[in-house]
Amino acid sequence: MQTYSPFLRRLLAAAIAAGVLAGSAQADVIAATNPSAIPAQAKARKDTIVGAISAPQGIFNPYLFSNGWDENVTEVIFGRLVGLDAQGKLRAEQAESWQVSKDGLQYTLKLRKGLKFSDGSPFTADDVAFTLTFLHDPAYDGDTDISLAKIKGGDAYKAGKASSVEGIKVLNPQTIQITVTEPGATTLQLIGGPVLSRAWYGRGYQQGKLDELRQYSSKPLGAGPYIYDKFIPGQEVRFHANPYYFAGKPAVPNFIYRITSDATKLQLFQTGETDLEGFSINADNIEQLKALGFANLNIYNSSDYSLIEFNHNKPALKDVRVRQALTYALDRKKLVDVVYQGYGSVATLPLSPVSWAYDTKGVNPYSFDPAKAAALLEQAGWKLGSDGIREKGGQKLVVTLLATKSLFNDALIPIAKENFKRVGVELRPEVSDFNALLAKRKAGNFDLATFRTSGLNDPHDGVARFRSTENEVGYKNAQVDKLINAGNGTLDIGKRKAIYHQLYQVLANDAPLILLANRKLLYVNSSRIGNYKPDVFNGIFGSLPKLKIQY
Amino acid sequence: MNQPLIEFDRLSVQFATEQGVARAVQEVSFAIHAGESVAVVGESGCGKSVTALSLMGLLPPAPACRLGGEVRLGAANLLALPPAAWRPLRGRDIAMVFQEPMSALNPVLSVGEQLMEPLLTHRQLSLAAAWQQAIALLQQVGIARPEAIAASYPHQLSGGMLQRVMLAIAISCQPRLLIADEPTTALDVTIQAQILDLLRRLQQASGMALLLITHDLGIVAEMADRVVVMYAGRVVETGSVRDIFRHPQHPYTQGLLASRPVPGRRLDRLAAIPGQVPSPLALPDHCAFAERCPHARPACLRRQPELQATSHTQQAACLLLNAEEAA
Amino acid sequence: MSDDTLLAVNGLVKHFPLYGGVLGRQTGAVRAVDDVSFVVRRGRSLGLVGESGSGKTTVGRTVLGLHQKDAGEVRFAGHDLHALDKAALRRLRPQLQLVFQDPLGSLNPRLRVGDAIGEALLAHGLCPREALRERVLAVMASCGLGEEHYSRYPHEFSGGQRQRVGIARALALQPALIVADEPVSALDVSIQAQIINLFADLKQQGVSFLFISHDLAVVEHLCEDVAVMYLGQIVEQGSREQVFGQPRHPYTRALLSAIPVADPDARRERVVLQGEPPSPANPPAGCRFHTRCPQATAQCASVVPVVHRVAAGHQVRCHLQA
Amino acid sequence: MSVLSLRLPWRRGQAELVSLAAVGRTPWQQALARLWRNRPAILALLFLALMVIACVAGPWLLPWDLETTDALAANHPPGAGHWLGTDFLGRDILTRLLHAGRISLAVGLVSVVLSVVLGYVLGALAGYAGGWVDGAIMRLADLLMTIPSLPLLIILGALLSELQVAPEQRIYLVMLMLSLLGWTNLARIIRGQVQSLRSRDFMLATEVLGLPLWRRLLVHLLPNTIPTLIVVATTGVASAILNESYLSYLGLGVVPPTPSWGNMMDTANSFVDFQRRPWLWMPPGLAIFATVIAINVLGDGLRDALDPRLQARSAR
Amino acid sequence: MRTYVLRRLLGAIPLLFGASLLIFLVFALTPGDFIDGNINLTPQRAAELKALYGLDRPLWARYLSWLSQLLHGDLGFSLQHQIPVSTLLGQYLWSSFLLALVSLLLYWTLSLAVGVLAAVRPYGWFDRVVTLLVFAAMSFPVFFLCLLLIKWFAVDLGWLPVGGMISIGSNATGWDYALDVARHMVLPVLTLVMLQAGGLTRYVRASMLDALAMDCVRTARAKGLPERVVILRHALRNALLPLIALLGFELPGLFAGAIVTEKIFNWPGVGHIHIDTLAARDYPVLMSFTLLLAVLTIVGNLLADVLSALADPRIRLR
Repeated sequence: MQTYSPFLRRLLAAAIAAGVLAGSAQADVIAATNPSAIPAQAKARKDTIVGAISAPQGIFNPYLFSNGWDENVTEVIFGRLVGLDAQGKLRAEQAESWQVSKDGLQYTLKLRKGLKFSDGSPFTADDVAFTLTFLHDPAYDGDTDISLAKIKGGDAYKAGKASSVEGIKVLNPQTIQITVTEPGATTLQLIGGPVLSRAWYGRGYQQGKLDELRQYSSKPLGAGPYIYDKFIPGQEVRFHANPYYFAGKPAVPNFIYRITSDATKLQLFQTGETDLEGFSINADNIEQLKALGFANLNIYNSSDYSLIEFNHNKPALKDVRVRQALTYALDRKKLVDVVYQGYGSVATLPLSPVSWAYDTKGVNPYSFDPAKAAALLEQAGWKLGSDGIREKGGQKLVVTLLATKSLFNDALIPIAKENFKRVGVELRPEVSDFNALLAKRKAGNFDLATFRTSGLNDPHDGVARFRSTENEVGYKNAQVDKLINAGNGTLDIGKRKAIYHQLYQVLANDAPLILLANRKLLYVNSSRIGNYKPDVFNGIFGSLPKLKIQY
Repeated sequence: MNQPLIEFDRLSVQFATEQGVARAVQEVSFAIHAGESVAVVGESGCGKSVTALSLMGLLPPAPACRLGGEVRLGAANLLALPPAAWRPLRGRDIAMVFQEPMSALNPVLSVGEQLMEPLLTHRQLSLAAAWQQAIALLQQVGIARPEAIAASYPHQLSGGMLQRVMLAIAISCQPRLLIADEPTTALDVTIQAQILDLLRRLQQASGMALLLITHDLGIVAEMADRVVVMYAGRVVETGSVRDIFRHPQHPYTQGLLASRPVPGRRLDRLAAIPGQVPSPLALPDHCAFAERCPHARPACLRRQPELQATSHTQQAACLLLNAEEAA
Repeated sequence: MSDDTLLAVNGLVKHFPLYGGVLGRQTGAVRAVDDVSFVVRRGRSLGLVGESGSGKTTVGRTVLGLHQKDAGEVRFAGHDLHALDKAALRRLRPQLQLVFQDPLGSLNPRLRVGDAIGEALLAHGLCPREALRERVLAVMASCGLGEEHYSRYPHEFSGGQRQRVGIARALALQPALIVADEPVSALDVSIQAQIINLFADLKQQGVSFLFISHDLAVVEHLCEDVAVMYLGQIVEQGSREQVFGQPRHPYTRALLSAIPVADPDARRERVVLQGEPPSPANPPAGCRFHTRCPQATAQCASVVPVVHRVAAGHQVRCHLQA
Repeated sequence: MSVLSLRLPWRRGQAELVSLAAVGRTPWQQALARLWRNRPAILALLFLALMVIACVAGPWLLPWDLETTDALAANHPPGAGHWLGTDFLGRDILTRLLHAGRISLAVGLVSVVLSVVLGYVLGALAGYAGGWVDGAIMRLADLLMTIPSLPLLIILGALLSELQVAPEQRIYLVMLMLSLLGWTNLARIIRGQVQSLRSRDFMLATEVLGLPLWRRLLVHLLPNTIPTLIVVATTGVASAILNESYLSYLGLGVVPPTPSWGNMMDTANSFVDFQRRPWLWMPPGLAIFATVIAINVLGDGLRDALDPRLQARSAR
Repeated sequence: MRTYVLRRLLGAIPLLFGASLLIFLVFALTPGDFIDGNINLTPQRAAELKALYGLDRPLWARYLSWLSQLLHGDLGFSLQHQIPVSTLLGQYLWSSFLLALVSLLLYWTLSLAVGVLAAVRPYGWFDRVVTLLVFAAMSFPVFFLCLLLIKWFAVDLGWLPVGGMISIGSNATGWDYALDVARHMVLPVLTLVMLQAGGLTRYVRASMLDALAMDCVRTARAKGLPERVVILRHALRNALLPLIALLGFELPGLFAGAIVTEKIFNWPGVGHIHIDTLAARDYPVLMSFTLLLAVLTIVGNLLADVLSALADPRIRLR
């Protein structure tokens, strides 16, 4: 991934922040062969671990940041009430336990005893209520969309018609009860996020006025494993261990996020300036890192997938046969081989292979088949023209493809161009920056668009885009809508799994988009760091409190 | 005659150009005695300025420029001096005044600063003494408000004023020879008269020799004791000013004198010299004036004439002077 | 004004504005030409003499319509030159030509001289294209240039030849009047004589000249009439004999006496003027020459002198003549 | 005095000599002769000619296709079949290099032509017309100078994709944008030249001769500005090629799969490729390096040949 | 002189307004805004946020409110960083300035010295070598040069840090801090010097050649002044006049940040955030920064004029 423009990559990464530092259930570990090769510079750092980060901006509030790198900083400082384990199942963290009513409309969370914020002040249910209320504030402009949790009375508070959110009830300092109007499989994760201290952030808070609260973005107070010290813009973020952390004070006294860039992150790791770093995965990088001798390579499946989206408002692409044909026509295997060099796979489902819902049985894999693609296009009435491009009713089958500049697309574009040409379709790639791509896509000014989803914690996250109420590219299918709502409407994993399996089959036949690839991620740590077990859902944060310096 | 101050002994200067070798000065010999005024007359490109610059060591270094012969100051051959040994002579023993006073002075330095430089360099005066001296010099060249002028910059002064400043700089170290290269060509007639007057007075006061380079025969007649007429890099005639104006021997000198209208003496036509000066890149081996000469004989196209005495104060380089050869 | 008047300049004024201040308003003016009147008669030449800054070049250019006048009148062959529209002025152009001081600078370096001489003939339709070469060669021949020069470029000529080209270019249009602005001062002495002779020849062919020069000897040689300028004004004018023979204005006298004479025995008493000419942006009150005049009186410093006619055709702007 | 005369007496002598020696030659022939004597410049010209020929003819002569990918032949080092090796998609580097040369050179030329036309026309107009026209054009130039070009380029690049410009052509439009910003420098130079030419005697002469306006402009005024134009344009091509590589680095230049020297060099950005596969970035790197040097040397030579007094005042 | 400066200042005012309008239009017309770039938002939420940020208002209203904000000295509030733009720029501007200033001083010194030496003996061996090196340095793509320097000096030789401005976790103060920063600055400064010195050296050389051909230099020699004085006092002072104006033009460059160099060397400069804010369409930052550069350009032009007027008595004493 180093070969493409770092700023675009960073942007992509920002949009998919959760995914970048998330990992798969089981990491393959290629252990260091020669720990004695650890650079002296790293060895000299007896009490500090240095992680890598790309571009934090200094908004260290888990609900106000606008960039995924800031989120990574807040994860260190805040922690969560309810987290995920390495398998993507809910895990108790600052919350000791929770209960969900039968109808899925009432959630009761119980906090751990003696919880404290890092300044030693108590951490109670009232702080949770404050956090959730703040998220409903009319002036709130962060990324978190609390409305998806459908908390009762939330809309009224946001509209200024109520002075509190009706569905939030503090039962006692350790217990909070949330009432919602619709059940949701992802609701618990939404309400079980990081908690803001009312005593710290709530000073001067009034409904509709967040000015003072915002000022604390640069002076964060949380209950996570490390306490924020200092942000040196463009340089590093420094932390020290939190003695009040619920799982005990971390063993390593200091943690630093060093800002690195794609062009030089390998050099920085090699010279010992960083201890933990993420790399784009391919045989080259792995070989290079293995050669260092002191690096532990952790390889695991990511939770995102890449895709080519069809604009369903374009007449040609409304025809399911054309969409299927284009899917058959693309040699995705070659793409994955070239880009990931054995560390990725062709995507069949809109889901990571690590998910409990992953089941490809009976789902059309659309294996590379130009003949079939050509046949489908013939059927759809697109006849070969004299110039080798198919046409129908005087219209050439020419499709534009919106893409950002990235190594993945550097491979995708020539391959797709070549493949499509073979079946009589001309591809016109258009490369722009990510923001412009999304703007164009929103304006409907495209045929195909390719990008990667953000990290997906729940199967619902992977399919929400197909719901006609949320789809921005004109895809509508009543049966799909129904299945998506059903899948999100229950928390029973067994039931959900069956629903999603059916959904995936329907989607495959409808081919609303071309699924491209599931990739793996590569996280590397210097072998001087022990207990490092990154996973897809927690990235480095799962093991951060337990890290130790062994050399 | 006593030992000359400066003696040019068969000086030759050649420039290497893209088109070939330009013979700017060839075999030039003449002498300047102490206190004497010598005028070198000729048209542009005849080598008169190059001759003067060779005296100052201001010609470009080899290989762009090759020098031959000798230029003697006393007993020393200046041309053999290393560049470092040149420097103390310049401005102290030999000073020079140029044609365009506006460009010859540095626009970013005040007149006073430029006037003090030679005093500080050659006479090792203190700053204060140099300043005093500079003011005195300005007074000497007839500048009324010397302090104000010393503090001003060249662009604030007129051409005549600047040429006075140039003269002040030139005489600041009491040189034995002053070279004035077309000192009044850029000036108006009334100012020219002032500067020539000044030049004459300064020379009389200090007893320095003057090498005056000019194309204006009027100025020569007024200023010079002796005249050197140059054509195409060579001396074609030399003699006392009266000899030259009364009895010019060389056809070129004669032509020059006849080609100027004389005030008060009306003629219908001037006696113009036909043709033009030959290129220094392609000088003939014979008399360079032959093609333009009204008296040219076939013999003139055969060889280079040598300077020969026509009287005890006058010499000319023309084959016609040898009646038998010319015939 | 008699019938043989070719050019009549009457009360000509030309000021060049000076701008300054924060808002760039006009703060003053260089009074280059202030109330200048003279006449050039057919077949005769007027020499306009003066030092640099006296405004003689500005007079020449204003007469040619290259500068707009500020006041006064320029009548050429009966036309009020500055009242003509552009097209009419263009039609009149061939009649009224200019020869420059710098022969190289006045020729386009990228044009063959034959084309440079012929182009105006074509542009004015004075000569059909077929006959052009003949005609140009004829003009060139009359200026001492041969056929081999036709297709050369200006940089391939010597200074004198270039000036011949410049003259030929003007001459090709068969002008009635040539304004010659210091046409020989950039040339070497031996070449000057050639060009002066060429002018003399042209005069014999009936061309009139407004001959602008600082060189009194050349003016005396070539011009029947002479006007002497000082700081934008004509201080004395008259026939050659009058101005050179009986100069009346102190400035004219000083000018004449300042010319170095090529005769070592002619040591005469010379009037050396003190000081330098004042700036035309700020000319002295009263007589403009009073600051340098050896005969100035108190009156000269305050009262502007009027033009006195001292003889037929001889005019002097001086209080001493009253 | 001759306008060409330099102030040193020996220089003046030489200027005179030049004019006397070169009898019968047009100013252009003279310039050519001067250029011919400048050996480095001629070598540079030769190199550029070879480069152009190779880029134009090369891709037809080579057996490899520009866009066909071959996963089996990915990242091969230089060898018998692929003389300069292959890239990560198995495409032949030499083929891409030469093809990229076409684009990089064309981009350089096109952008320069555009900015030169703009700069020339506006500069000449401002210089000739003077008055409010001059004022307006120069204020516009001042204004454009205040806008840093990079953000504009990024934004304009985005605008272009909005306008549905085909990707192969987009780079030309990006360069057009560069021209829209880059004309000011040339305009200033030309304006100054036109202003000084206008007041030169030979332009006065055209007025006195009563020549029509078109002739005064097209025959007399403008041809004398051509040498400056050529020199500025030549060095402009060099900086345009560098600009292209810079833009491609930022993802704003030529977009893959269309190759350009700039985006091919992008590979050097991967430390692994940088360390271990020099055949990926060395050829385009050397191509840029050598071409830019050659153009600069040629530009220098042209400057000396066309107008010895025109100094190295190229924008940095 | 003072009226001259005042007149120039007055003339700069309409230019500033023009620049502000142009900058606003360019950014306003760019596809995509701060909200569009966030793929995690539902359409409803995106619409709510656009209203919150005022991105749904008409263009002229947005321009006028931006302008009035500016006239009150308020650069606005960064959407992406959630702090005032002035604070944000303050965080990054000075490290860019430091880097640019140090390289400016170095390459001016270098270019002056080399350019003068080359001009004193034009077409000598020194001049030829310098010309060659200058052309070589001018022909390197920036990023390539950066990577090369990192590979040689940081990775292979290990002499210097790969990037950043201070050592990780360093709490050094005073001299230690300065030394640490200096060590980190070596490579980026070297890059910038190599890139910039070439053109300037050519310029100095040309200007010096002009100056050496002046009559007054010949006069200085004729006065018998030492060659060193002739070159440094007479020729160089004249050669510096056009260069001084150039120095004024460097002003905006001091604050613009060297985008690629800063990026590759991880220098916490403003060039670094420039591209990030652009990708995120953080308009308040972008517009303010661009306007800042525009103002600096205008001031730089003014400074160039004033400086050359001060240096040149022909203008100073007009």
